[in-house]
Amino acid sequence: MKKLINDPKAVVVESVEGFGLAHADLVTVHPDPIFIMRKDAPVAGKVGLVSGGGSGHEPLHAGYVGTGMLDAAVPGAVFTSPTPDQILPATLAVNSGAGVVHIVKNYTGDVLNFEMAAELAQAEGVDVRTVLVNDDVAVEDSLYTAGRRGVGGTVLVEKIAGAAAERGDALDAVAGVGQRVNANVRTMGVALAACTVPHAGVPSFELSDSEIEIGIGIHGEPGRHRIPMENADGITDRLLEPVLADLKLSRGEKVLLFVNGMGGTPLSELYIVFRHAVKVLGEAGLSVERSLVGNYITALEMQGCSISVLHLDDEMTELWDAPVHTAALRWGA
Amino acid sequence: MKKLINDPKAVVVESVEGFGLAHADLVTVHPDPIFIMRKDAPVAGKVGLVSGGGSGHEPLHAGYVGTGMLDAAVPGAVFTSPTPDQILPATLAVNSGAGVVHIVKNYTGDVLNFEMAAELAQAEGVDVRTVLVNDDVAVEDSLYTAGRRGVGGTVLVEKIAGAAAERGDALDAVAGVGQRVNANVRTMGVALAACTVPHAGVPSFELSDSEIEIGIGIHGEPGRHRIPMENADGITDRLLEPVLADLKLSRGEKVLLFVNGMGGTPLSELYIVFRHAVKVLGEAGLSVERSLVGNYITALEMQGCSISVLHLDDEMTELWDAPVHTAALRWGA
Amino acid sequence: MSAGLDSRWAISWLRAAAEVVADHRIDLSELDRAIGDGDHGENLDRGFSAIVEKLAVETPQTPGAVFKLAAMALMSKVGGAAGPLYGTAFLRAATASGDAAELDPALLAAALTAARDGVVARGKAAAGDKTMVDAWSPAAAAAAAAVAAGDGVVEVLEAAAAAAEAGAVATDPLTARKGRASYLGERSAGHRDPGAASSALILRAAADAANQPAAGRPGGDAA
Amino acid sequence: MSAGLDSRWAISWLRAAAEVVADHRIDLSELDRAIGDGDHGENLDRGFSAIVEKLAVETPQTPGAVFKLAAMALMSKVGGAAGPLYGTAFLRAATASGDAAELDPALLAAALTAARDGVVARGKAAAGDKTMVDAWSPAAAAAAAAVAAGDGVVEVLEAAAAAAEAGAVATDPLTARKGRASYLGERSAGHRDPGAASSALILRAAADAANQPAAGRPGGDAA
Ligand SMILES: Nc1ncnc2c1ncn2[C@@H]1O[C@H](COP(=O)(O)OP(=O)(O)O)[C@@H](O)[C@H]1O
Ligand SMILES: Nc1ncnc2c1ncn2[C@@H]1O[C@H](COP(=O)(O)OP(=O)(O)O)[C@@H](O)[C@H]1O
Ligand SMILES: [Mg+2]
Ligand SMILES: [Mg+2]
Ligand SMILES: [Mg+2]
Ligand SMILES: [Mg+2]
Repeated sequence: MKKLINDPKAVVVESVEGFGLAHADLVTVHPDPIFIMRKDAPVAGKVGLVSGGGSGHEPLHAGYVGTGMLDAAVPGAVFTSPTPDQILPATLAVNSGAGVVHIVKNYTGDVLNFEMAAELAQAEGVDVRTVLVNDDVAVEDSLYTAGRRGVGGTVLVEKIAGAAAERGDALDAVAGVGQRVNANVRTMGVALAACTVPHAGVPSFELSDSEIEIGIGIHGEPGRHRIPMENADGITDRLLEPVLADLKLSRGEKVLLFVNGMGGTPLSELYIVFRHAVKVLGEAGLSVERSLVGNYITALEMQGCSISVLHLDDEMTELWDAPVHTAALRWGA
Repeated sequence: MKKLINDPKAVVVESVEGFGLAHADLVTVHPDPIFIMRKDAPVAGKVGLVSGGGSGHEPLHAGYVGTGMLDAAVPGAVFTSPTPDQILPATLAVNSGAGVVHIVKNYTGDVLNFEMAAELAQAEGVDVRTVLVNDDVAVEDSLYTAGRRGVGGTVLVEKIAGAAAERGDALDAVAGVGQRVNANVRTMGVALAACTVPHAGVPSFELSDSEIEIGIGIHGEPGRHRIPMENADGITDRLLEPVLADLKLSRGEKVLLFVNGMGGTPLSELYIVFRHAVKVLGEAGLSVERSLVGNYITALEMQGCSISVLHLDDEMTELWDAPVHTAALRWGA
Repeated sequence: MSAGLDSRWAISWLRAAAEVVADHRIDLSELDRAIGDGDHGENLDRGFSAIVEKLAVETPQTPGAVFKLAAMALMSKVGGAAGPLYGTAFLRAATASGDAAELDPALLAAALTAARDGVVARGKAAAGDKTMVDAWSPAAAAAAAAVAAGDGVVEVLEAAAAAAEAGAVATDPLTARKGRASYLGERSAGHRDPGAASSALILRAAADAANQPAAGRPGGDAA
Repeated sequence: MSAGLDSRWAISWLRAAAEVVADHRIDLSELDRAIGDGDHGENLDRGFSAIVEKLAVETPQTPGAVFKLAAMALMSKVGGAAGPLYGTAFLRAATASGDAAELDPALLAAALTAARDGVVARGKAAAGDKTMVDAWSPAAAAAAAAVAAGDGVVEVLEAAAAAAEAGAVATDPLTARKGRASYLGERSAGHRDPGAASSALILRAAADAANQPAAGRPGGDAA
């Protein structure tokens, strides 16, 4: 394992410190317990948005703290959910009195820790709503599992709910639009090569030179199945097929197409995937109204990508277009 | 080699097609000969900016086409400079009559091909100036080599010269500020692991699990020397030492610090490097006024980073802050 | 002399648990690497080390207060699924223990049952889902049975530990239906659940601590 | 019958060169991988294939026109350092050849010298810098010497090819001072320069083409 790190145990703290130095105009870093807060939080009258989860998915979540998106990001250890004693003070700090929305990816650890923090915050008089993100169609049978995982759709939920909060929507409305985004987005990922967690020192799984893992999550946990390596168009077909099957859209509907890199795949390859995905969606009669291509929710240096399709309505489109100014996503502000 | 590609020979064309689809609001893709052009080019009265080079460095250069930066980007095959018959029509297309600046990274192939294109453009009556970027301090003895290579500084030259052109500076002034940026920026890179060129199919060089290559370029060409793996702070020290030795700044001077990922290194690690670099610069009495951290000029999926330090003056700072709206760099617009 | 366990026992239990978790840190993470994300040993070690650190500066005077301290440390330091689950277990055990200076067999069994109920309430897993519930459920049941049979505290803890160990072993053939391992579906069968394994280790440490004369059961002749 | 080489020779030269470049595509790239970026064979193959494609639809009537066609194809398709260098070489050769229907020995040598000068003007490398100049310079000199000795076109080209081959071999021990290989400094010694190697192959193809009776020197009995 070769990584640009010092002590594996200090990865999150040092990285967040560096992030704070680079983006001091946007955020303040609360050192202990560690969380990243929008510089001007709490914003008077605005619903606060808090997200978080294991580290290793950068720029998620710290990169989305700022105007029009999150008020706070709570980073756990690499691929390990944060604890209530981080989430609670972050929640209290961003509460302006209008309440706080927790955006939580559906992993048992994240769900339980945010749930405890929410209970504690409620006990301190802060109104908390939770948007659970579970867009990963790779998990087939939710009845016999912890349910679908939260993956690429998280970025879209954070952007759109963030815009709703910024324009002054009330607590239930912000949570509601976040839930609506989640209900309308599906994602499927693929890994070409695994990543290595710093404190583990060995790759999370082994893939031979000729295999890929379809339905990968964002922690190097296994996917649906392994198949022999295919070309980009073939892989794109395989990722879109379950996404579209699950979304069940009619011809003429509008979508946002999000091709996300897992961290170790060149941007040029993501555009090759995007190109074919546009074609496939076009053939399905769908209109790609908005798009996003890049490394937005990663799994360290994993090679691979995910494709998310969000069924847009006018309000979501308007909120997507609304100004955002964060370290990793910026327009109109 | 596992890559999200179809035919290795079609990588550039398909990727640029995807890019054009994703950013149709910003650019037009000219298919054959291939180049990417700002949608509203030629902009009346504005000096045109054209850059280009081998592909594989994405988001460079196509990602910097747009308001306040480039008017056209000319992509060669992966790691191979483009040809005059691409550069010439791009140059003609963006010329509004105010002349065109070529921003060229100092590699023999790039220099010669841009030179020929410039001669041909001049012959067609277009005034062309060239800004040669050669910021890489890894090349020690320019007398006996093709000279220092153009690396990280290229992004800063494109941004700042782009802003000068956008505000209406004349041809010589735009080229002049670009040359001033180049004269004031130094860069040094490191590779932890090599990248694989699609049509080659094998890594460009071999590094053992315990070695790193200091002074790496952006094509997997060799650096200054190999050393045993070190921690992030140690590597940062090693990169900054020759950069600062060459820049010879006095205490109290203002700099822009740019930590660039080579493509396969997680963002979190770049922030760890940034954190220590800020410390080192602070100890040297320098004031980090502006910064940039991320994958802005890459070498496919190479693992590693480069550190650039630009000695800022007031005009460069103002031009850096000026609005920019491109696929990969955006603020104020 | 009494047949109950006081705060000294609770403290030596948690210290012994910290030691056993540290000793099995790598094994537990290995179990988790097979069907989860490979951090379970690391996570628990972080939490139990924090308990030991807290105990170096505070000396709670009742078992309930010790459990509360443990709960807060685990919740704030472990993260992942295990943090809230173990945290809730100890918090419920603290509540069940109240401010009793000593836990008699009945109170001890009640505390274990409360802990088990806490895990179930928090994680919503049923028995057989291949989670730590498969260690805690038989443990709580065995403790209750021992109390019904008139056993003393050591026997109650011995019964709980043995049941937890058997429960952990019994997770091997199961298919996970909760937690990260559930994503593996049938591929999770054939591996031991890491949380059940750590639960067995921790409950065994409780019994061992009760067996040591110095550790809160003066004399050790009772029961 | 004449002692000169006409457009048919020029066309068969370029076709033969395309073939030999295709045959050595991998070897040339291997040479480039050792001290450059491993694309030289690929680059040239792209360019010479383009020449062949153009020749399938156009039949220029003078050697100069053939060289001009080659120059444009190489410049537009090769890229890298080699594209402009070879492109300039053929462009200068075209200019030197003017609109002569045939190249006599003197004009042939003049064209080769012009090509060499073009490479030098474009790349600014001196002899001994370990570049294609180390093949072109001795080739041009040998051609001039052959003309001075009263040799015919075949001998002029044979002399040029042999000198280019020797020049390419002689790059082995040199340290590169131009092009990508120069970044390696002394580590570039011990490898053959790919551009010098390709230049030798291409000049050998010129001589071979002149030796073939069918290829533009009707009779082949002259010189
Ligand atoms: N819903 C649940 N109910 C009870 N126990 C659970 C549940 N989900 C997970 N666990 C337990 O947590 C253990 C994993 O803990 P750990 O590895 O620390 O957390 P994470 O899975 O977040 O990395 C599993 O082995 C299992 O025993
Ligand atoms: N300045 C120069 N002058 C003459 N020849 C050069 C010069 N620079 C490079 N070359 C030649 O070009 C060859 C490399 O060509 P190629 O691999 O196609 O281009 P690139 O180096 O851009 O990949 C070298 O082997 C050398 O012979
Ligand atoms: Mg975990
Ligand atoms: Mg090249
Ligand atoms: Mg785990
Ligand atoms: Mg080359």
